[in-house]
Amino acid sequence: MPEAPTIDGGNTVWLLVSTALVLLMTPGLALFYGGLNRAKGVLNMMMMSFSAIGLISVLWWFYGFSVAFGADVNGLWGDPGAYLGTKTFLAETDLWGATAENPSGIGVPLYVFMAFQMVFAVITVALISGAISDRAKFAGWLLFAFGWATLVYFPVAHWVWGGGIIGAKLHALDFAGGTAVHINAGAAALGVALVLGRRVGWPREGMKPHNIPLVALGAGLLWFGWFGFNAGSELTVDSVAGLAFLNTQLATAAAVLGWLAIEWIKDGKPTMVGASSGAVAGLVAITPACGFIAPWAAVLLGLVAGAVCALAISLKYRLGYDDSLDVVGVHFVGGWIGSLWLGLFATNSVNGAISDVVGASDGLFYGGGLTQLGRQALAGLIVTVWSAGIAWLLAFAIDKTIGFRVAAEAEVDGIDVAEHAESAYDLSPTTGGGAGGAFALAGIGAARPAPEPTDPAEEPAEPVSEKVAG
Amino acid sequence: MPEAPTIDGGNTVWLLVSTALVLLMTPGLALFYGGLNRAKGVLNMMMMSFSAIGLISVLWWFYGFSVAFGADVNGLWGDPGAYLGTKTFLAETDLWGATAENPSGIGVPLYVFMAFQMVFAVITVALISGAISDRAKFAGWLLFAFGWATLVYFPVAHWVWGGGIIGAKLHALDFAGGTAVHINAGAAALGVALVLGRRVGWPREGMKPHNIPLVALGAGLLWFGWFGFNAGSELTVDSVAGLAFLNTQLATAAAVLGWLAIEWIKDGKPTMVGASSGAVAGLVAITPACGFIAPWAAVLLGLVAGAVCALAISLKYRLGYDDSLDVVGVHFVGGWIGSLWLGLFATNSVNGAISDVVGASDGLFYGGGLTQLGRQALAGLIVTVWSAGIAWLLAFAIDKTIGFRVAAEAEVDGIDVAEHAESAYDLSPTTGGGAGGAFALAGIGAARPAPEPTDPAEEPAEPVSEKVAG
Amino acid sequence: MPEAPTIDGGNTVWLLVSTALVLLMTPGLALFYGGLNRAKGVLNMMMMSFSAIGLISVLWWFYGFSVAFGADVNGLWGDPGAYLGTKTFLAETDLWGATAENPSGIGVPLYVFMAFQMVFAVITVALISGAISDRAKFAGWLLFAFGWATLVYFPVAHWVWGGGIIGAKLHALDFAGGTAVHINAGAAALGVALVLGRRVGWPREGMKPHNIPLVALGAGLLWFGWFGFNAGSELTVDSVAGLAFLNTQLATAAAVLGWLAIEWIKDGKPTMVGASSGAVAGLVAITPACGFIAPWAAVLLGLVAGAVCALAISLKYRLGYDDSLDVVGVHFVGGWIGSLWLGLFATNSVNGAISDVVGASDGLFYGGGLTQLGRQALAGLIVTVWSAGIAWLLAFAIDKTIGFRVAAEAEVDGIDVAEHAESAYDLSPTTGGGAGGAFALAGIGAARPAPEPTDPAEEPAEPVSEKVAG
Amino acid sequence: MKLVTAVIKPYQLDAVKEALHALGVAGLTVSEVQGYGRQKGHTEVYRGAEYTVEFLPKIRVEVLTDEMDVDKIVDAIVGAARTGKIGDGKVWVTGVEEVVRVRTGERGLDAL
Amino acid sequence: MKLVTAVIKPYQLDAVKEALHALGVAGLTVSEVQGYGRQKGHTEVYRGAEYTVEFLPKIRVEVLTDEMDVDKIVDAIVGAARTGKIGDGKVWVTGVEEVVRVRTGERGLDAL
Amino acid sequence: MKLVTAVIKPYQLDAVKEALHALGVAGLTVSEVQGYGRQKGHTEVYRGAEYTVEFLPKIRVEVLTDEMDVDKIVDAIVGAARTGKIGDGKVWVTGVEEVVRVRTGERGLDAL
Ligand SMILES: Nc1ncnc2c1ncn2[C@@H]1O[C@H](COP(=O)(O)OP(=O)(O)O)[C@@H](O)[C@H]1O
Ligand SMILES: Nc1ncnc2c1ncn2[C@@H]1O[C@H](COP(=O)(O)OP(=O)(O)O)[C@@H](O)[C@H]1O
Ligand SMILES: Nc1ncnc2c1ncn2[C@@H]1O[C@H](COP(=O)(O)OP(=O)(O)O)[C@@H](O)[C@H]1O
Repeated sequence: MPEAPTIDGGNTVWLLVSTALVLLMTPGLALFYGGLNRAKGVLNMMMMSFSAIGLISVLWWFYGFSVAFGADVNGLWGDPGAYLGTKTFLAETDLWGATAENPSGIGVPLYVFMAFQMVFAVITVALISGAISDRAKFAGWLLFAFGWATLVYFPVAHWVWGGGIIGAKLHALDFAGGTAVHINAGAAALGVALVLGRRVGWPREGMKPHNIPLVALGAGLLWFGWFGFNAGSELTVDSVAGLAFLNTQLATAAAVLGWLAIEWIKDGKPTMVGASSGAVAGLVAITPACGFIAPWAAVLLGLVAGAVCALAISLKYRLGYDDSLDVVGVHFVGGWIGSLWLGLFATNSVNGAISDVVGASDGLFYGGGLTQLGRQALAGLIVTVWSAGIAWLLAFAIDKTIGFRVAAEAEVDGIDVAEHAESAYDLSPTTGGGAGGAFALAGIGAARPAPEPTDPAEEPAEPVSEKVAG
Repeated sequence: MPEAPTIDGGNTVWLLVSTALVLLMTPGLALFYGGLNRAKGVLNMMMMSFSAIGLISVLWWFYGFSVAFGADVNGLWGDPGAYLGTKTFLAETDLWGATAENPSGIGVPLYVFMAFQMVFAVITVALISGAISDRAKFAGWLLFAFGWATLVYFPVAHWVWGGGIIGAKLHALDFAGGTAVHINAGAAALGVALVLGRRVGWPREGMKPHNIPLVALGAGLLWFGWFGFNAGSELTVDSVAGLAFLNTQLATAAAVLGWLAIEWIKDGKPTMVGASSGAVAGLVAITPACGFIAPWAAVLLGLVAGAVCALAISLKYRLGYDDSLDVVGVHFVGGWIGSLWLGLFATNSVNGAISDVVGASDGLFYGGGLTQLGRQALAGLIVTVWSAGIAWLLAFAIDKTIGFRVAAEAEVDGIDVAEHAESAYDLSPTTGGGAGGAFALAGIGAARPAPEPTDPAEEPAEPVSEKVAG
Repeated sequence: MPEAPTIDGGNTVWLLVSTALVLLMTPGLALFYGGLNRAKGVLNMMMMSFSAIGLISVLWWFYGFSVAFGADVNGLWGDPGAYLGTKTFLAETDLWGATAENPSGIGVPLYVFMAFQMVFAVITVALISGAISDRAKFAGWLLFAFGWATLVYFPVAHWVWGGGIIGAKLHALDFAGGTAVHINAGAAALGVALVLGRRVGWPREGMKPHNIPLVALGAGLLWFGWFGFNAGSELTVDSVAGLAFLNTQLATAAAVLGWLAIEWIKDGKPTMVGASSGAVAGLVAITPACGFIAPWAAVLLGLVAGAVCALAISLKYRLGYDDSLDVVGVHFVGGWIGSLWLGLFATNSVNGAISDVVGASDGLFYGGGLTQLGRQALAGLIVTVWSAGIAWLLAFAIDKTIGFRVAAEAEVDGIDVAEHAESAYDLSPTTGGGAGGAFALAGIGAARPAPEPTDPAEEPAEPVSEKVAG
Repeated sequence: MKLVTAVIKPYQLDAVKEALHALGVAGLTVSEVQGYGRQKGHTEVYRGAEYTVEFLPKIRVEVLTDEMDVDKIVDAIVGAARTGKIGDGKVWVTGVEEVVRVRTGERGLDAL
Repeated sequence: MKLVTAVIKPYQLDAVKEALHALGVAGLTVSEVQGYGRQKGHTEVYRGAEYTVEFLPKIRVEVLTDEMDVDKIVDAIVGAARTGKIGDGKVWVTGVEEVVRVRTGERGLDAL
Repeated sequence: MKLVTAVIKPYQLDAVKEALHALGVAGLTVSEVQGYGRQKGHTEVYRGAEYTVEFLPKIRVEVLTDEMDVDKIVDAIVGAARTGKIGDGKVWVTGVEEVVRVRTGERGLDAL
């Protein structure tokens, strides 16, 4: 007879912390993307991430979690009513994974697991925005985010992790989101970028990052948060969580070296943007593999992913699509590398769940033959086609209805002002001491607050102001 | 017979992590406020937060913790000598909440609990600084921080959480600090702003944020740290901690949407400053309620708080007080909304402690009638009056003695240089290659280190320097 | 008969979180150093930290961990093959500290402990870079980092924590790295700075921080991460971890006050750079002592360390070495203060491990006489001589072979462009709308991507672009 | 055709713009400059080292105008920019041989 | 010797530079300025307060040149900078009495 | 009354200021500009794309002065700004018809 349901302190704390870490990744991404962007569009770029946190969190709570993790209906989605937002789940027994035989499941409250998965949905949507900088109407972006999350992310999460076709039927491996998050977001980025077209002047004009320390900061926060993303995905505190954590650090470190090496050889100089990009490429590539391979294979994966992505980002110039901040070159390519890597180096010897839970087989170099490599490829292919296809259709529909792209003039003058009536910087020390410097950096002149019904300015100036007048 | 006192690993880790998270909130606040400020006063604004970490931490350790959490003396303060800084508490038995029947209390070392509560005191004081940007003498700020913490925060924390009048007698609810932190700080902000008066040129001149990515970064760090603030306040790892965590995320996400909606309707454009402000408004409003209401009520609260605060920030223009960065509009108003929300939606069904521990009743919509709503209002009122009153008196006293406000000239030229002999930025790439660009942004000219007794510059230039000369 | 090896959830979560926190410290350091640097060298400064994460992480996994924590060979290093990167350690029994009698050790997987110690090695190397800003060839830095980590950090970590001469034989105390990290890095900084010589124009020209909010941000992230560094070093969740955490907060807060006090008295104004520097000084000083002294002694230590370091940073002007960002003044001096403090205030009454584990004695003021003070001094001396000596030799060798210093012209024009072909900022709102403002801040003119084999620019401009032309 | 150039204190720009506007001046061009002169700079401190800041932020205002209006414009600027404290700045007048409006190609007075 | 000064829209700088280059102009000096004129500014919003931005970013281009080439240069700039929309800017010409090349001390035309 | 304008390398500003100071020049106005000329720019790389940076940071120095002192001032600037490398910049002189000191309204030489 099974003991009463009990919460596991260690597992629950780890998931609470991991959730906070993954939440931080989206502001981190906003800074990373924002810094890579031109100054006149940094706010719009960041707004796409921040609005995704707002919108997707609520959708996830309302029905997304049910679609992804509700009882499997047909291999394609979970029962949408399973955990509908209007219901409450706070009973003793509402522990994730609880069953008759194992009433405690993983010993983690359902709401903690829901929150953990919520922040994955948020950042996956936000990742896409890097492909459409400086030219997308904000309203269009919100519509796109809503549609893509509903038609693509929620179901795909079900396919991969919720008992759907990819995980349960195809037995493809994805520890923390190589297929569900990175290939998925990367494919969508390609689809929407093709519809939106190139930025005015691209690629003739230089469009270099406006604030590289911001890029490095964003990369640092992403790296930090990614430990929750990867090691947290084990859901329990065990040696596999430790392995996932170590592999994440090793692959990312190696990817920094790999990317810098390519830059040094190819362009003559290693760059800070390159180091930051290499880190992200490594984090992306290790994501699906972190809990399924040995540390030495993680180091190798990092080197390869860093190097290959450093080369892949030039593809857009050859093919002529404006994937502005290289979502395809880093997330799509990196996700594929990491996902296929499992077909080569996955091994039960580091994580028994490979066969026991997922029913997958060892990778090629561990005597598993080509089976798993095939499964990984098929899984990636399914998600690529579905995600890119729906993204293209959504973007096309939005463009044909409300219009997805801002006017060229607005784009040239700066989308921040056009779409958000803001400009990012006003660093002049003379600012506000009159309009003196207000315009120095942000193109701002004598600024005046809109006249208010009872504008105190009409009243006689107060003593302090007089001091200046005199 | 009770078992020996034992530390609970899960609870202790969660509080250690939560403390670190809440500590990070104050630098996060410094960035949030700093970015909203004009460039010439960003350092002074950040200094008010950083100095609060330094000063209040030490005061808390020395006597603040005793006043707040020492054995209740008269409902108004705790025994000041209870945990005096000079004593040490490292015995087996020094676990927080330990009693004869329950020798382990919550299984958390007293020093961990002391540290957790310490960072609450720190940020509450720092919050006030947003109302007095660009014009307060730094010495005056330090005096104010010392006085207000001693006379207001320490006792109020006792009233609310330490067994004092509000919690124990009035049975008002405050899960993580709606009354003790946000209404408290917001009321103080109003008091001190009224004494200090308006910035030179306000509201005639535009005083817009100087660095909006910094604002977004600050908001992101606040959001991240707030999980420790809210979910950590449960003090133990249980399903209520999970609920508090989820509600924090949901209300904040919804508040972002609420604020942006109002901006879109009222001003025509949704802004990045608005998204950041909405997030903070949501975090503030959910603070008192996160562990006492159902998720759907948290979403609703977020939407309402985001929308109402977005409107409330315009009050200062009508009423004519210069609450520079809207501490009143966001923290005071948001705190009130969240606190009253409990009178409407608090329910034992999500957290039994409501009746069992606090002796409070369900909210109006859960059949609890108006009782709790009245208690919440009264609690808010008491804190508002006391905090605003003392803040006003302290500020007045400081102004009449050492003077609280800098000279108008110093204010116009920039308080950073006047009070801290620093300017925030010097981004010119030519800086330091001679004075060439040193002044470009920071108004710096040929800068020279003060002559040192044995200035090496007097020695013959070393080879390297010669290279340039030639 | 000992029970089966089991993982301790609390301890493992705490180390996982602490590892993530310490990893974040290096990007934090990059921002702190980067902000203190001139704009034309900020990227190079940050690259030294980011490259250290990449390089040292991999070295640590491959052989560093073995050298530091492998079975002691001769008191000087551990068996290099012990945990060679090619091996895997995922058996039930691979728990750190596991022995026949205690098969669970501290209940933490070996890989978690390896990762935790890895990030210590990373940041110790990164710390050194502050001394050589704006003038070191990046290739030289990588060589130096590789050599110094191998010859100095890995063995020294063994001496202090791995069963080597300092900890096991000399019985000197170092809770989290006063000797192993800060004295070590500070001494190396001096050695390498002496070889590299002064920046062109130093100290005649002013070389002030280019972005002080970035400095404060870096300090905030360091403070946050340092809780993992210090309290994590207890390796288990107990009251000593709580003490270490509290002491870290108290000493750092007090050090902020101490530094500001000195500035106020000596220079007339308290500065934001001073508050940030004071925080770092306090964190450095409390590092070796946090788990061995009482809170009141920690407050005192913070005040002293803050004040003394605020004075020590002027030494370089008297002695004429260009320790650009004061690694010596803050880390070397602060590390010494904290380490000697143990000779005065260490006490078994707060942590029995002092005598039981390390075999050390109480400090002078606890009746331990001068024994421990002597041990601490000797330990510091050994590390100082070894680290500074090897650093000097390595730097000298690099300078004589590939050359360690960039050309003076490159230095004057900016090392970011010379070594990394990048410039940090391009904040003009007109950037990219043609080259209009591209150069405004970053010295960039009409920028063009390198012609690609099939440059789409050759194709007829797409509709959108035409809109502008018309 | 003349060019009136003024170097003024940043805080006075608003007043100067209003004054010129009142005179019916249709346009002007401003830029940030740094001035060195009788007005004393300030001191900054960074980690114990003092920096004397000798250059002060100023604003340059340029107005292209017809010969006839020069005096009115100079007087308007001087009047609006004056605080009576050292550092108020200078106004000077130079000759312009030709002006063209880019948009229309108009020359001379029509270009203004 | 003449100095041709132009205030143009930032986006047109590339075109102007190319046009001058094509004329064989060896060098030029540019700077960021802010312009006020017929062209309307835009509005920004910050926490419910509206800001009217009256000054717009422009680029100033200066070319020292020989008397003879002035018209060619003016025409080239006007041609390249024109978009036909309000705010295209101005070009004006002033006399220069002497020019020296710092590097060599050459004077007059040789200095260019 | 004359206006001496110089475009120099940023690093030389200190020297130029000292030289003018030594001549007894009471004030000057400087601004950041970008120069294009014989001096070659540098190359930047961003994610595999190369950028040729043609404009280089320069400093513009302006000195209003009495007719008599023009040559001394020009020579002082040329002397102090010279490094002998391409890109040292230009110095030119233009006529000024009137100068006013805002603070006092003084005109002509008294305004300097
Ligand atoms: N000879 C000069 N040439 C060019 N600009 C000057 C000259 N003298 C002063 N200026 C400018 O005028 C500003 C104010 O001059 P200053 O001597 O400080 O005060 P005042 O004009 O009131 O006597 C200076 O900051 C500088 O920008
Ligand atoms: N009288 C003037 N003096 C100096 N600059 C002027 C003057 N009039 C216009 N400008 C500059 O020319 C720019 C364009 O002028 P504007 O009137 O807006 O458009 P347009 O030149 O097409 O009529 C302005 O932004 C300003 O920089
Ligand atoms: N014809 C010109 N008109 C205006 N400025 C010029 C001209 N030619 C050169 N300059 C300025 O002088 C600077 C130096 O000129 P450059 O030809 O590079 O070197 P040098 O003057 O030593 O021959 C340029 O960067 C530019 O700012």
